[in-house]
Amino acid sequence: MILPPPGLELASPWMNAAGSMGFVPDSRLPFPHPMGAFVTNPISRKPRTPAENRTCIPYPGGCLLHTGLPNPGLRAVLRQAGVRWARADVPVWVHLLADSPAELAEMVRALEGLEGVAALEVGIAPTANGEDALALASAALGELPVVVQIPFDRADEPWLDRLAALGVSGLTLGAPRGSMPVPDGRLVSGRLLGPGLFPQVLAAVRSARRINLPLIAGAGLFQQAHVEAVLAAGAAAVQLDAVLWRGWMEG
Amino acid sequence: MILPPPGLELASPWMNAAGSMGFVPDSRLPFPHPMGAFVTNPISRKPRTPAENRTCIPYPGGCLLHTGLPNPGLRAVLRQAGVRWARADVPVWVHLLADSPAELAEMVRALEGLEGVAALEVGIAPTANGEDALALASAALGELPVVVQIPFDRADEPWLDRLAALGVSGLTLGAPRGSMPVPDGRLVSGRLLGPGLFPQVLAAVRSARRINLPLIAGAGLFQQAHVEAVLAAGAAAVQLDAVLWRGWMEG
Amino acid sequence: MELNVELVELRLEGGLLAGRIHVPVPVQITAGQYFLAASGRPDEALAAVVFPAGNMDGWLDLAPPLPSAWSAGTLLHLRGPLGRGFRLPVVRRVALAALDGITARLRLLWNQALVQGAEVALFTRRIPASLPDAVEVLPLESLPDVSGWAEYLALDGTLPQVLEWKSRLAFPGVAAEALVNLPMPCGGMGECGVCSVRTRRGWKHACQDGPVFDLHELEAL
Amino acid sequence: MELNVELVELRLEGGLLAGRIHVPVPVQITAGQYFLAASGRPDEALAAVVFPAGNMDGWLDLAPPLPSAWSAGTLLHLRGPLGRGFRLPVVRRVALAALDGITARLRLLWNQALVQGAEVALFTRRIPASLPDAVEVLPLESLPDVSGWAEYLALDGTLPQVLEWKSRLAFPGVAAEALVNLPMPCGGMGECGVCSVRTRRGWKHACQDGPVFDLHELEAL
Ligand SMILES: Cc1cc2nc3c(=O)[nH]c(=O)nc-3n(C[C@H](O)[C@H](O)[C@H](O)COP(=O)(O)OP(=O)(O)OC[C@H]3O[C@@H](n4cnc5c(N)ncnc54)[C@H](O)[C@@H]3O)c2cc1C
Ligand SMILES: Cc1cc2nc3c(=O)[nH]c(=O)nc-3n(C[C@H](O)[C@H](O)[C@H](O)COP(=O)(O)OP(=O)(O)OC[C@H]3O[C@@H](n4cnc5c(N)ncnc54)[C@H](O)[C@@H]3O)c2cc1C
Ligand SMILES: Cc1cc2nc3c(=O)[nH]c(=O)nc-3n(C[C@H](O)[C@H](O)[C@H](O)COP(=O)(O)O)c2cc1C
Ligand SMILES: Cc1cc2nc3c(=O)[nH]c(=O)nc-3n(C[C@H](O)[C@H](O)[C@H](O)COP(=O)(O)O)c2cc1C
Ligand code: FES
Ligand code: FES
Repeated sequence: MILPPPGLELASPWMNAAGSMGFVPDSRLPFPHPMGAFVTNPISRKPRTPAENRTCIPYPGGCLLHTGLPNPGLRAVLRQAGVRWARADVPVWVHLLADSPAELAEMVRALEGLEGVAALEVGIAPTANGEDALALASAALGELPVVVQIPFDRADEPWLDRLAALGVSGLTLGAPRGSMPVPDGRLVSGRLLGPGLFPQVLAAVRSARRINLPLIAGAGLFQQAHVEAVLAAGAAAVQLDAVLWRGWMEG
Repeated sequence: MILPPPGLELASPWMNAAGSMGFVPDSRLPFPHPMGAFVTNPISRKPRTPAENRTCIPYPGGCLLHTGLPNPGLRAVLRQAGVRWARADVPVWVHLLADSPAELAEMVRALEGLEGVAALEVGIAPTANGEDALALASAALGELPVVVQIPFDRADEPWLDRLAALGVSGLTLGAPRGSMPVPDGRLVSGRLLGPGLFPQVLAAVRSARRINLPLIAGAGLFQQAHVEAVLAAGAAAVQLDAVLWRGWMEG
Repeated sequence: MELNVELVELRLEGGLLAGRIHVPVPVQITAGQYFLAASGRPDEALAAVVFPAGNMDGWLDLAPPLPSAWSAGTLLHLRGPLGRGFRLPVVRRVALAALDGITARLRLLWNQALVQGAEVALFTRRIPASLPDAVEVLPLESLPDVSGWAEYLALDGTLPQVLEWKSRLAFPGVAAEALVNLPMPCGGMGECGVCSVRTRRGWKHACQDGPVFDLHELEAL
Repeated sequence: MELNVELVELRLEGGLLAGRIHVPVPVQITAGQYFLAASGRPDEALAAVVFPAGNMDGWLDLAPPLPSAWSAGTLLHLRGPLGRGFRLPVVRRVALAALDGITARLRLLWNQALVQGAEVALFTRRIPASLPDAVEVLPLESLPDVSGWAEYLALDGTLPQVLEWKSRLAFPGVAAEALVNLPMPCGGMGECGVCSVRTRRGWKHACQDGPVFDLHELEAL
């Protein structure tokens, strides 16, 4: 396991995935203690409204969640949550969603120096190729450690090997995307959540060990044994998602 | 949908995935008629014994199958199956497994001119990067149409865009790989099969439409509706796997 | 509140699974509130949204449909009651409409209306098996006719159903609410937003601000 | 043979699910043969390997363990009987050993032995609930002691269990077979090879060449 760089040490490997616990850490939430870090919901520069065809569709082993990643935009989040991040007893990682490096750099500047913010997690848009993603990661670099989040099914892509040299501090292997037909015949696309993803995220962790970065396994973990397996396979930390909403599974 | 090139027209979009129906087409098998093509189990130049830790592990939405792809080697397969391929009332696609371009070229020469063999499907090893895979595909080109098979989670990789210009005739989006812990604490890796893969294979078909090749959706299809959805999304054909062993699912 | 309970009874109601659990402590539930119920089963990635259909003597009836994989003896982890329920005013004439044919989610509400001494009209395409005599059942298509009669109207259905019926009804001045039945996977914990509903006061989350909304406040998708 | 049947009865046997189905036509089954049984449930990617534990008057008993999601009324698509079963010779003294504690897969075999007039000794760590009086139950650990007594020996367990016991037993000249219980997802249809077993005559597929093998032929993993 590759250890996190200075400034990014975790009190425990337990984290939540962006989108699973809202914008503000809440000590009443059902989370293993101590929590390594709290990751905010994805935040964009401008407000994002819910997707028109937002939905949650179960399938064997998981569900497809399409929301459009609604959020009130960075300025409003800071107004509502900034003080509570500063007061939180857990380091806050702010998850950022950006369409361009310039937009991202602007958001990063607004976050630097904020009390309580320990790191930035940068989500890579599904349409971004390796060069786009590297440009985004570079734009995020500044005073705060930067962790890049990709869907775990991109863990084999060669551009990831260049993240460490750029100065990125970690890589989150997050939920993959999928599509499902809806009754009107159209397709809906979104993140996949569920225990059926576990064999794939475990394989992705193994594959990503080649990358010289601490890895965070961030999808498909629904049993304590899942967490133990990805940590044993080399992940430095885990991010839980829907298991926080439903509770641990048997077995 | 991109139509298959001359020589590769299918009587129907229904095929089986390599590894699902053995080495010889059998008219008693529970297959929709007419069958577009019969795909053989993976065949290597030399015999391959079963993997030492061969296993089949169920998980929610699917199962991990690790066999080591045992087969008696091309020479023995031709001895046992060659005549029956020639007599079959369905075009036979021979699935080839090779560690190097030279080995593959040798196998291809042995298959050219054989009656009944309509195409070659070339499996890409999990460890092969894009350049390795392109070299393998090139080595397979000759008299027979060549279809390249990749795990569907590689559908976004940029090298795939170069397959059409090489002269490859189609792309199969097959089973992805995963890992699971086994009781002794080690991990086992293998192909994933099951209906829980459907949202991912559907997304992979959509993503792979950018590639100027006929696409074959070859994993996660367990309901008739799954087949309809991937065909509507642009697949030219489907390959069924474990659904042939268990029968269609409800819904 | 968090509860670990056993599903002690299952039965079919209109072809759908309904159930019953025993709750060790009295639970204060408002009609229209819901629970998130997770079984330990590894094939259920999400907790199910479950509405109570009865709450008496330590028994809680669960409205259909329940997940078809549940059976008697299934252990459930329950979180709730969650959300905002109906706010039934003290009126004499109450109209309820099951837009999707399932009346069980409205049962606590009609019981409350009867206790308050109101006349109750239930509009539905499917007549429920057991119903108090005092509840008058009417075909859903005749719902627009009650506009002069009802002093309170409650709709129950999917968001498109609720919005479509809202556009066909005219109840100026009548108190009207709607239980909007949509996916609520996180119950607000994640602010995931999949349950977002557009209202005159902006975007609301059905899981916390609903699932019951003032019908007049709801806006088109 | 392909059959669509309903699981009419389920019960616990030693804490594991066992079941019963009705088969419309008489089925010729050899002890040790199996069925692939698929439910329509979308959470079961593969058919389950199911061994018969009784076959009388149109009823087929299914040995435990059955998938825990199955319930009475579950519809099953059955393919079988598949594979090669036990070849019980006509002898006087038969020893059977349930290496994994589940005796039900051996039930058809001991019935056959009793019909042939043999004495039957069953070696197991767990005593089964119902057993003909004529079957003598002995602790598994004493299995090596029967080497002078038994004229036929049948083992039942996983491949590692069978191989380990084989190495501890010496039965020169005694007919001995083993039911090797391992995953058989394709039942031979795909020649997937996951059920491969090494024998003196080369690699064999348990799904077709077994799951019962001559114990003397089995070789180490
Ligand atoms: C204003 C706006 C509205 C959109 N609405 C839709 C829509 O309704 N339907 C649709 O199919 N697509 C939409 N898109 C395209 C969008 O990129 C994603 O498809 C959308 O975020 C889907 O959300 P989801 O819930 O499916 O989560 P996913 O897209 O699956 O999100 C998973 C992760 O991917 C990352 N990510 C996703 N999108 C972006 C992004 N744009 N930039 C950086 N990181 C990202 C985040 O880290 C996120 O945690 C929209 C884009 C914009 C800018
Ligand atoms: C003789 C030999 C034995 C091996 N045994 C093992 C083993 O026991 N355990 C292990 O983890 N790995 C092993 N490997 C490595 C091997 O590449 C795969 O891991 C092995 O094929 C696993 O089989 P599987 O049943 O898991 O199927 P998968 O590997 O998941 O096969 C899926 C598809 O990938 C393609 N594919 C897989 N492997 C290759 C390949 N080598 N070349 C070309 N295409 C390929 C095929 O098209 C196949 O249909 C072995 C390799 C060799 C050469
Ligand atoms: C930049 C961008 C903005 C989008 N904004 C919205 C939006 O506000 N609401 C919405 O429902 N879909 C939005 N979409 C999604 C598109 O309508 C479409 O569903 C999506 O691009 C999927 O395309 P595909 O079929 O090629 O995968 C947006 C897409 C992009 C690329
Ligand atoms: C060329 C090659 C040949 C292999 N041959 C075998 C084999 O015959 N039997 C076997 O069990 N594993 C074989 N393996 C698998 C390895 O033992 C090991 O399990 C596999 O490489 C997984 O490595 P990983 O943990 O880095 O993913 C082979 C691997 C490679 C690369
Ligand atoms: S269910 Fe997630 S915000 Fe309402
Ligand atoms: S189960 Fe597939 S070959 Fe035996």
